[in-house]
Amino acid sequence: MDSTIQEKIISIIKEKFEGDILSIETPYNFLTINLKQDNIIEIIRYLYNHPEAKFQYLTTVCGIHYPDVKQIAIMYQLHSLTNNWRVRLKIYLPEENPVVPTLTTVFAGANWMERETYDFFGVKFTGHPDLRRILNVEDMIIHPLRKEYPLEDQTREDKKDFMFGR
Amino acid sequence: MQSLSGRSKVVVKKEMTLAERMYLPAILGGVMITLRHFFKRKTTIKYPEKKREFSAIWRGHHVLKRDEKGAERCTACGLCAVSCPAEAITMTSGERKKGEEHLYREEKYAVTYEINMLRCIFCGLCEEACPKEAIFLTDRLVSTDYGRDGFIYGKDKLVEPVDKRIDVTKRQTPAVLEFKKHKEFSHNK
Amino acid sequence: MSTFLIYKLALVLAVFGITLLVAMYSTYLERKVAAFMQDRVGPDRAGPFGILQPLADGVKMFMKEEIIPNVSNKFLFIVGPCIAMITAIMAGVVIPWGNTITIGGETYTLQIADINIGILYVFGVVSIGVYGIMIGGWASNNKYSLLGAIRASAQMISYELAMGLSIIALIMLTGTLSLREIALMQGGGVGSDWNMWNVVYQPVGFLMFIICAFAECNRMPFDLPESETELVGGYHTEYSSMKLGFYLFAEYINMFTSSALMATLYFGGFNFPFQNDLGLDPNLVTILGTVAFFLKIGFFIFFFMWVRWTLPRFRYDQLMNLGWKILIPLAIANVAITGLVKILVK
Amino acid sequence: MQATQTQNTDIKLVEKPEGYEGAGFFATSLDKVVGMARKNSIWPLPFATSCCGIEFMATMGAHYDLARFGSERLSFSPRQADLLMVMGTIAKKMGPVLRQVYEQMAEPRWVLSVGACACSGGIFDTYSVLQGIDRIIPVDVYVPGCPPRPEQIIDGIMKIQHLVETESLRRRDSPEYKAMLNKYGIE
Amino acid sequence: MASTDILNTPSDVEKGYSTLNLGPTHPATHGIFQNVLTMDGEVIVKSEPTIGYIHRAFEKLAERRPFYQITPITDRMNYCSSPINNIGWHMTVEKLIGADIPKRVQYLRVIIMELARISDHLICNTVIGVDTGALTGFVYLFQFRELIYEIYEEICGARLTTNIGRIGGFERDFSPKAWAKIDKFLKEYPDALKEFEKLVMRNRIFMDRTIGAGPISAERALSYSFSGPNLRAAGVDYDVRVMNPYSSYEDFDFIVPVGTNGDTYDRFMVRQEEMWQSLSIIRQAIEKLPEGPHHAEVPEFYLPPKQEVYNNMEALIYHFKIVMGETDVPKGEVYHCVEGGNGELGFYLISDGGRTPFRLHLRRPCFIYYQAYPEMIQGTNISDAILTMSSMNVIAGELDA
Repeated sequence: MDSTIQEKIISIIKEKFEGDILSIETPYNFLTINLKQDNIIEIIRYLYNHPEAKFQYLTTVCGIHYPDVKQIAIMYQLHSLTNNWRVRLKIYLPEENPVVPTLTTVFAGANWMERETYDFFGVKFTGHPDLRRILNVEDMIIHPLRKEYPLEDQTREDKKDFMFGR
Repeated sequence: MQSLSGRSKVVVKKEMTLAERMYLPAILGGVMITLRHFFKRKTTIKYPEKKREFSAIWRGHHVLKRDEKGAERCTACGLCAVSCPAEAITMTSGERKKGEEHLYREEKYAVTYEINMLRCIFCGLCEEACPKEAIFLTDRLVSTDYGRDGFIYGKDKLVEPVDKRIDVTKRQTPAVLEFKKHKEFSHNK
Repeated sequence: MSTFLIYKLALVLAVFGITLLVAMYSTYLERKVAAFMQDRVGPDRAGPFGILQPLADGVKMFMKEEIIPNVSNKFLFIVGPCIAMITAIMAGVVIPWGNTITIGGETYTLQIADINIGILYVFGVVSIGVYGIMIGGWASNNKYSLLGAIRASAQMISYELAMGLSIIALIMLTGTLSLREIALMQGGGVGSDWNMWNVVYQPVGFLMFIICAFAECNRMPFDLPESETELVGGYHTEYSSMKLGFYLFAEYINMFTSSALMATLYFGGFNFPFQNDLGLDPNLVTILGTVAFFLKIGFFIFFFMWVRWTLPRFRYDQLMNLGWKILIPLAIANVAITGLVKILVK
Repeated sequence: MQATQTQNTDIKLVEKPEGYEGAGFFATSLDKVVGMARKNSIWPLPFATSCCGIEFMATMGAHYDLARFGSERLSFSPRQADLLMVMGTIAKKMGPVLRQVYEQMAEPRWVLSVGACACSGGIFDTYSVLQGIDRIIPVDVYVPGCPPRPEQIIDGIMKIQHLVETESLRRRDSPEYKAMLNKYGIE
Repeated sequence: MASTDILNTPSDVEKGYSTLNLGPTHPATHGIFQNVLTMDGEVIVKSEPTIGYIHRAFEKLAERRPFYQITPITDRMNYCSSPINNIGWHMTVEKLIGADIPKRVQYLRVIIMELARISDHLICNTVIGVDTGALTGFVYLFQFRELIYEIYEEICGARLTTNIGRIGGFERDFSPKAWAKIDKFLKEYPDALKEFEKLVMRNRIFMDRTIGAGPISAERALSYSFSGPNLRAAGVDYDVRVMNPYSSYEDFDFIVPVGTNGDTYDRFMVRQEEMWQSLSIIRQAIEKLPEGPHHAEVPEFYLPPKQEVYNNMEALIYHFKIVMGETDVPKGEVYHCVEGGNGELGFYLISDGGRTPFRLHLRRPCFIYYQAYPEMIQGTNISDAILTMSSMNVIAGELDA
């Protein structure tokens, strides 16, 4: 995606939500906009309805845990199919109590993506119709993709930890 | 919605012709196909009696190679264990003692070398990681068994017998095979 | 009188045994046919060519643990498969397996009972068979079974109608309900007396009959009551061991019976072409006729399997559509046309 | 012939006279016949959850043809199955389901654990994966590989056949067997 | 097959609704999903899907494995077409490290990926047949899947979970035997595919079963973030190969088949046509295939040749570094997507310069579109629900991560 298009997308967002932009990066030529968390849904809806941008396809939603800064980022990746533009929006939530409004009001497909994010990171999406664990068992108490939790199954017997440097 | 690719084509035709509506022509066509197959030669390979040809580079049962003189090549560097995504390989290394030169090629060798065959996913990464031409996967199959204890293969099952060498030359690149002919390299001595 | 009794008893036993044997080997045949149509070889490790496969299955099923679910109605759970099995076997009584044999001046008919309403009898008995499925499915107290049972009963009712109607046209032609008489009427065939098989006069009727026979036997493409991928096992989901065996067996026996019925009604029964022109001993002709009859049955059984391994299955509502909206009107039209033609020919 | 024989002996087994018990003497011929029969009529329940399930499809396909072993009749209802083939990863969420299926099966029942995931968890040494199904149900034969070649699956089935053939008819009533099940907390 | 009554609310009971538990071990769920259906007779009123029955924590696992060890994990995602996952992952890492991939490698990858696409669609379409009861077509076409397996086997040494290729290219060039097998496949497969089409495609029973079963409109499909054949069946011709060409897909001429209203028949036909297109792409790739090396020059990631390792100290050190995962990886975020068997398969990789990814998020098309399933089957009956599921080609491994 060349830089004129990127600037165009940025200007479209700046038109209405300039105050929400924290920073803009383009790692590997992929427009990434870091945003404040407050208006995220309005911004996405605005991009959805914008007559030129038409970001009407939600590619994916995921969480990222940054233990150093004690934050959990939510990444929304949007795709404007008619223009073939892609944009990545990121917001940062505190680690202890991450809360963000749900995107299911804009995209029906956000439902399970948010449930997965809840399951993995414990992010609470307010207004979500059915915020339960999706992949893990219901009675699990941890949110396993946070960095502090171990990957391994602790009950296995055929591997000895000292051999693998754990 | 407008076309995104500019080369789309609708491939579905849902209206049925009269003949298709009547069921029978299509059914007749179908039964003729199955009847033709009824008399065709069968593709089945009767397994235990006849074996299907494996590719020369099939990733099956591991082997720990010996060199030409019969000494074990493995030097217990641990690269295979590190590269194993399933963490199925464990080993302990030991120093070669005097008088064991005919047994072990390098000064260090694997005292125990175990592969947990139930964990192993036969990805071939250990073979790639080995810098000493010691471990290879072969086109043999790991056999099934009744209990789970027998599946931790130690050196007894992994090291090739001196008198029954396992040929792995087909897995090696032509460049390596060419290189192996040159005795001036220390690796080939 | 006593010889008569002994003879009948022997015949009953023979028919019973043959039915079971044929049903047993139908399972083997089915597996082989399926395999061959799919470029495979099928069972070949139990005995030579896998010929002992059905025995193995039978013994295994006998020795398998019986499970009667706690939540089921135990009495009905057992009664279900029994009804299915008994009715399936009973239908064979009126089938004329062959013409008469004369031994020592006495004439024996190769039929257990020549009831003059043979066709009606078959219909009656077969429609009881569905109760076996229904009862079993209901008694299992499993929703998949129940769905299967409901499907089975709905399917039976709708297709029995079409089947009955398709036969009425045939009966109008023959003027009798006795299977033996119908078979005898088609005697001769190509040869001295030109009595064609009924299929020539009633091709549409035959087509409908065979479709309905598929439906009655719960065979593909009408195997909705079991439909493995939808209802797991349908009505027999909860059954294990020999009770399951009874259900599976009943299906094959039904297949055998309906093949026999089709052969009798439309394909000349125990008659074969040129039978009266060869100048053979009548007894020999009878025996050959029986052999011909079984060959015809064999072909139909093969046909059943052939179609099964070719076609996809209907959906429930489509099945009903086919039954009520296509087959029944067609059958009525067939009756009307047959009647018209009959009047005109007269 | 065989069938009638077994039926007869079956009846005898029920009314077996006292003093003629003992594994070696009386039941051997019956054991043999039943073993032979069972061996050739193993109806598997394919508990296929992932990759190995696709290899199982290949085993059912024309090249390998599991039907040759009399095992092409899949019973998806556990009541009718003889062999539980666990193919693929069993997550901890799936564990209770697997166990329930095992409990629903009618005796005699065997379990074939196909593939690294089912046998030991394989590459997935993670918080959500059961590290081997033998933690919740008894396993008779293990088939290594990820996924195993169809040849190996067939080998596994033949191993099962061998077990089936040599099993005494009384094994399932024996206290040892009950104790084994109790160890897994079944029944 | 125990049935649960957990969802029967009193009002449902009053209306005469019943609950049916479809799964997790139901024969038609191909893997394991549970759907608790509320039924009015055989008509589905609502359904409640439960997934996660083979959740294997791919994303967490990837955080603990060096880059090259993640390939075997991706194998097990969509195991019907694992080479696409493998190569997608390689391309993601190559994007991260900025490797320049030779044309020959790109073309070889196209060949492999299209073979994988055929094998994926082949399973899906024949399984629709199996679920309607026609097992035979499945067995016919599966013989050709075996041929594809043989090709894989010649190239990488495994049948299903291939671990094909390496970061930077292929572990070895295609052998003459592999080429011969590809030729054989290209020669024999079209006839078999035609035969399969004759067997089911215009058979009224099959058409009646599939037309109108589980439809979804283009808008809903987009709202649910559908991709791949399922989206195309609804009439939107979004194909990553065309929109964001990777691995030189822009060099090939192929059409993007679309359907009309996204029902099962549409999905079937779109997949069917895609197989034909894949065959044509493979032919084009073989025709245009340039000469050259089978891997890129990325000494930090692609293992040096073995004879060097055996003999040359520098190569040995590199070898050690790569295997230990201690080569320098740039920091950064990269998203790469490929057109997998089921749609846009995306890899969102964050690297902090360490030995392993800091975070790897997998955009798994199955996971995303399976959530539309309750909506698609509402008001249909159970037979349609099963066909819809198999025609959506939900792969449990991909769904549950």
